[in-house]
Amino acid sequence: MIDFEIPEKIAGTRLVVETVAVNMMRPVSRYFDEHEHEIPWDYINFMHTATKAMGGASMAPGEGKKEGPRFGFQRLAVMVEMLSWGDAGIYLDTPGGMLGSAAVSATGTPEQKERFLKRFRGETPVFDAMCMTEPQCGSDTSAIRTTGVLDKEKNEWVLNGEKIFVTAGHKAMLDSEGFIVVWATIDASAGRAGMRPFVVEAKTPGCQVTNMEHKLGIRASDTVSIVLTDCRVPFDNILGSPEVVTTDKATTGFKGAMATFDATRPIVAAQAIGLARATLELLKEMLAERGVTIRYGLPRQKLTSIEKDVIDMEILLRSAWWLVLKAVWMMDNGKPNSLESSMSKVRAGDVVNRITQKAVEIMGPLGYSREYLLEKWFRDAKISDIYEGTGQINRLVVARQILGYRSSELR
Amino acid sequence: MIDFEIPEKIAGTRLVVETVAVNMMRPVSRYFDEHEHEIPWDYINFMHTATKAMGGASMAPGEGKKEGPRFGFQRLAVMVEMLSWGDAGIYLDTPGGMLGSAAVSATGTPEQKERFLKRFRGETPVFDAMCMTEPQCGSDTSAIRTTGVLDKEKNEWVLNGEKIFVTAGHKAMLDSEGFIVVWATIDASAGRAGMRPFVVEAKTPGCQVTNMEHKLGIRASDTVSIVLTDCRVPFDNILGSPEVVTTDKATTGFKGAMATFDATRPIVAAQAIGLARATLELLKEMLAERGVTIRYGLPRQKLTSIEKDVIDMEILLRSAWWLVLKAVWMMDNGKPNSLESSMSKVRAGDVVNRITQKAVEIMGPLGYSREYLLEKWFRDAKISDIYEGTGQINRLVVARQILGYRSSELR
Amino acid sequence: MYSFEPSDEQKLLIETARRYSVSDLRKAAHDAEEKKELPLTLINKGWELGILHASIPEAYGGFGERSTLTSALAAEEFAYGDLAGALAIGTPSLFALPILLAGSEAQKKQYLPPIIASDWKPYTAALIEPAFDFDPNDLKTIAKAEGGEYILTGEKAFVPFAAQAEVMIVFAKLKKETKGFIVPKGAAGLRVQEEREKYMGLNAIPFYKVTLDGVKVSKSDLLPGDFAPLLDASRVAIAAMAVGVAKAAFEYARDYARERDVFGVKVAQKQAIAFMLAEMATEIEAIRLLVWEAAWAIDNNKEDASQKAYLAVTGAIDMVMMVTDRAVQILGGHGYIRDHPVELWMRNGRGFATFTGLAMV
Amino acid sequence: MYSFEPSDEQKLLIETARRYSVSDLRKAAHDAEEKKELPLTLINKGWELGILHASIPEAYGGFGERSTLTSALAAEEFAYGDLAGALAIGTPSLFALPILLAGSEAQKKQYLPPIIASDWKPYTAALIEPAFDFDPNDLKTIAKAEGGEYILTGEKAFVPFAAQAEVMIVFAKLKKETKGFIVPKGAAGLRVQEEREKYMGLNAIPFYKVTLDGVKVSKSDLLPGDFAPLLDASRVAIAAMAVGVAKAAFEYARDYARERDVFGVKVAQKQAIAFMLAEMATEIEAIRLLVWEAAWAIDNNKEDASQKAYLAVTGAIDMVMMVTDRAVQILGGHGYIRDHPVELWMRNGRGFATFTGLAMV
Repeated sequence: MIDFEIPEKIAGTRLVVETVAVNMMRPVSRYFDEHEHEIPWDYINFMHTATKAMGGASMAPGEGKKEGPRFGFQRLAVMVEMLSWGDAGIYLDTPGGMLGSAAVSATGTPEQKERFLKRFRGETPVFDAMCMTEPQCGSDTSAIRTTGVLDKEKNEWVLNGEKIFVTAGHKAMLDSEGFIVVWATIDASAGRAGMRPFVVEAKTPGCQVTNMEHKLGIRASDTVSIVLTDCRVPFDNILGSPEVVTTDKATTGFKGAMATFDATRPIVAAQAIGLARATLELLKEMLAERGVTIRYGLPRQKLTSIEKDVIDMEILLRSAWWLVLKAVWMMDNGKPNSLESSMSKVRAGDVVNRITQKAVEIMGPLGYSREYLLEKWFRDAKISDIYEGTGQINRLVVARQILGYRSSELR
Repeated sequence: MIDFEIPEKIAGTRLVVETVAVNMMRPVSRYFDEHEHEIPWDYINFMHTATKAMGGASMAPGEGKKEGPRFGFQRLAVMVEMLSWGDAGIYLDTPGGMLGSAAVSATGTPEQKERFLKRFRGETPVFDAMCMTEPQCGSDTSAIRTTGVLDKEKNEWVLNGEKIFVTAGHKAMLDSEGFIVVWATIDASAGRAGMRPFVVEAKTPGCQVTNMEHKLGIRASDTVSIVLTDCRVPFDNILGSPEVVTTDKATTGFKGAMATFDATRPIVAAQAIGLARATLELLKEMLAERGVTIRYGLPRQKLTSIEKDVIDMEILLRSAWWLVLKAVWMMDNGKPNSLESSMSKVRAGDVVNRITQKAVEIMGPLGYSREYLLEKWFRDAKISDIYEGTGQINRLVVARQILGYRSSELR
Repeated sequence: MYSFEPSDEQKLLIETARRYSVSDLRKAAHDAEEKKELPLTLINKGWELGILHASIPEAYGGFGERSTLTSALAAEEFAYGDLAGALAIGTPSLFALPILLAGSEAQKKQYLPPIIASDWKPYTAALIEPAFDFDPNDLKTIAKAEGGEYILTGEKAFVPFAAQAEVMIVFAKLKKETKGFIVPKGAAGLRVQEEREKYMGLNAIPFYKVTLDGVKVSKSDLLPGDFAPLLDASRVAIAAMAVGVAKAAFEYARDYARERDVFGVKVAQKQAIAFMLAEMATEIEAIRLLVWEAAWAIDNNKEDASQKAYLAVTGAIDMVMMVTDRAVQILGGHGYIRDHPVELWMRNGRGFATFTGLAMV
Repeated sequence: MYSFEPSDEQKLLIETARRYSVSDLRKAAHDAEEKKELPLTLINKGWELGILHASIPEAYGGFGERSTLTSALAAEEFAYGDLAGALAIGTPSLFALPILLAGSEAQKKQYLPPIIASDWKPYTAALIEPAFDFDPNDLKTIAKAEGGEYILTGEKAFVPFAAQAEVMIVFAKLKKETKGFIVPKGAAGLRVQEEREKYMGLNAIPFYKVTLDGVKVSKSDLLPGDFAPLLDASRVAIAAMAVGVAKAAFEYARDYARERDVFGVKVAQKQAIAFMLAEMATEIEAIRLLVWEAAWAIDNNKEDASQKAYLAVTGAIDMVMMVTDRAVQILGGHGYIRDHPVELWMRNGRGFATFTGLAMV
């Protein structure tokens, strides 16, 4: 039965998160944009305490009860949308498991989950991060060069390589007792089948944060490079099997990452939507203050240029949001959602850029000025079409799904 | 010295052609759209007489004098733009050398030029046509399967194969003593290097017009299929060398066609521009009659939606037209123009579709009605982004040029 | 609670509608367009699927309760087969649904049962006017109250089956509001233009210009209810049909691209084409959800249902133009000839900008 | 007679400008933006290329005759290196060209020679106002004639070097027309806001809000001439600079895509990327021709020069946004960090929608 009503439980959460966004994020948005690399501890500590008080270690959906309707990813999407509406950069500083934990949850043993994830339930906020990209590879994760070699004597993995564009890596490794999940190859000859995620905990010798990027937007979030030089981790820090099986289709090691994407892409899309909604709302507000209101219902021939733009923005925003919700709803209901997940990312990435770009243009000198947040959101928005798969990569994924092609058939 | 002033000589021609467009084309536009496969003989005969009176056999640039500024292709582009402004379908019925003659001019011997082209100077209008596409190949001309085999005994070429989407093929082969130029392979193992154009004259046995297409638009122009069954033509009907040379880069046989494209693409683009201009002018006229005038000079924030659309159309139209003129100006001045030629086609194909699609939308029920020509032009427009290389093929050509890639490097 | 899955009942309806749509409507579409006529048996077969019947309460001869969403799902399926067919089947709804939604009890009792009981018959409605900036909320056809009657004056275009219909609803501006009036065939001052109107698409349906030159309508033939729900229902219907047409064009282009060779691979293996298809699929799905949301909002009496219906149809207008245009482009030369259906879908695609008023769910 | 080739003289200028632009401006751009300051020596070096000087007749100390087209060619080249640098070098033109084009003989004699004779100095002009719908032809800053003087009242934004300039031109609405007024530093009622304005881009240039609270200007400080040619000159300048920025972004993205590997080939060998680049190149070239046409129309006193300038800048605004956005996209994560210049170009790219008034040729 098709239903567009927000579940009551999520509506409640949404209200709470909105309060956070309004009171803890918006007032400091500009400050943390202008003070790159400073850390919004007030927000972080508050979120840590609040999440703990609500009985969780992170916002991510737990295993939960198996009966009755499940809302986990829907709730997460709604929360992320609202936090990103508050501030897309600060949102990325939310403590508790993010992408790294997702990998542990998806592919770790019960022992690993306990060992790595319990830290999020502690007294102080802790962060994790995912290390995938390398200097020579962007979207092409099959080109990963970081190696994991087993030292059988000491029963340790020795990691070597360099990772870039690690979101929250600084906070995970230097500002908290967190960890990173490093993708490395344990058998270069096996291609993707030889790839495995390794957990590297904060303060592990041989693991160094080497560079903090200066970025166009989302400046409240740290993006670092990490160099692994003979970095040793215990044998049990490998996620998934240490055996490499190469069958015809086997990219087993890689499967984990891909499954994670189906869950995380709509969340990144939700983030884009939150930012787009913030922009559209502020735009309408600023216009209304200046006597411009939008007349819905008229034929286009009677609209002003601004009205047409705003109405088109509403269409983009709402339709993209429903794509996101459909993708997470499928996730919650155990339906395969690779297509919908990538569709939502494609469209949300487009939408947030079109909306923020148009909003800045419409508001003229006010749009371009740092007195208002529109210009910041324009800058923040662009990352949505780049990380967690660029718009191009996600179009490829969508195309493969609708055409029934394997990646070898459509490159 | 950069100059945007139309050369006086061309301006004069343009005025003459405008008269033709207004008086001989527009009044019968709707009739020939509604009576598909009828032939606008009045226009054809008039153009034949007029061209002869002006001392030429066709509108195409002749060899001309070598000194002083050359205007041939600029004049042609301006004429074609205006004729297509009159009617894009009827324009394609213009007698005298079109694409087939262009191939003869580009690659034929003096003897061949005389033998094949003199018919255009006769008493009655004559047509030619180019046969490239085959049922199994669209843009991919390297997949041509039509064969040309030399019968050494009789010193004749024997052609076998099927060609589709032959513009004006009916008029060339059945309605006049014209000819078609058929691309066939004389050595399938040599790929493109083995391809050659052959002239097949009207009434040649074994050459049959098998099908006349019913089309979305440009219905005044015939598009036919041609089947060659043991069709014999004299040895001398081959254009270019009968020897196949395969060197590393050799696609010599193909070169002719490609060189022709550099000349013809801007002409097809000019055609698109004429249609786009007609549309924009009629749109503005219809709006003005209904009290809507366009206020230039205002910031977008003060424009109506229609004003913004119309202004954007003007920008598209004018900028595309200058691309066309630049491409033909380069042609006239002996500058290599593959890049500009394809750019002009890419943009003109886009522009004419965007303009006609928007114009129909803006005029609402009037735009959609067959009482006005807007809906016809919407239909006529679409071919511009398809024939003489689709928008996609031309983007490929542009991309290869700007990237310095050979076709093997960017497919 | 969010859900994006039709109910079992709806799924059944979708399947039934699609079967008819693919086996009957789609097959007849090309000839119908070229011959400018839909076979009546074909229309009747679609009529008998009972989409309208399911919207009419038992009290008036129907067997259901109106669900905008369910009807929208069916509308998408019908249009997926052929838009002209879908509109023709639904033409009686243009008369029946305004009666149901805005009519008096007496009007409902008089008109609904015979419509439902009989075979398909051309009841119709006249909303669209021949103006570039036609605005359903600001009609140029005027109704004036005069001595217990209404006098209608104005010009209508794009009225399906106007010459064939025994009775139609004419929408006119009464004071500042759009109102529906029941006008029988042959009313004095009512003129249905003899020659059919010609449009770029939908040639299988007979459309007529209708002029009203002081047509007198009795008080009891005014539909007392509001126009807004009618407009919403039409916008949702048209938007749903746009999704159907777009889906047809997308699938056809996708299959063509998967079949056809170019440069040694399949057309669909070229990124430029594959990306176009990916964007088409994404756009269709996005707008479909918007249409569903609007239909759901109507069914659940949401305050902003009208705005949602407006956004849905506005989005659908652009979406279907983009998708059908690209479908032609992907087929290249083959897209341009009338042997393939994509050129018809592109002509229909552009028409959606003016179709509001031609369908209602 | 059509020609699309710059003269030999112009080619020389283009080359000179490009050499400076690439070796000096481009190299300094990143640090200038981050440190929010352009080195004066850098600006001076650009100033010494004499673009403005060539526009000023010998009678006023220059060595040329104004050619909008030639100056536009130079503007494109400068902006190709760095937009902030290009604008800073040209800031004195914001004062000098209005004097030249709309000033009285006395004004020209008084102001032009010293500007030309000296090193670069921050003469400036105040046109833009802090309103979303800022319209240069309908200013909110008002000039009132009062007893042989003019009283200026209003608020200006985006005034480059306002705090440093000894004198500026303030544009205000006199009756229904926009007119320029010469206002010296320290005039009573003139307030230059202390803190610099902050914008998304162009941080290397000090911009200020300027308020005019009944500033009195003598009759002789009114520029008698029309505003239209000044606006045209600004629109062409901004449009030309947009082309320069777009070209920089396009080339950078093209080279990156040609260098970088992905899935075993170069990024540029992917159709999706190659097509983006092809469209960027086409769009840039198309708009460049529009800019040239407008400049040519101005130089040749064509009637519709104003309309052409308007079309050029309007087209350029969309073009440069599209191109710079795509450049960032093609670089992916690398495009998002400030180590590469494309993110700055994208910030500049969006700004062009509001830059009219910041340059003049």
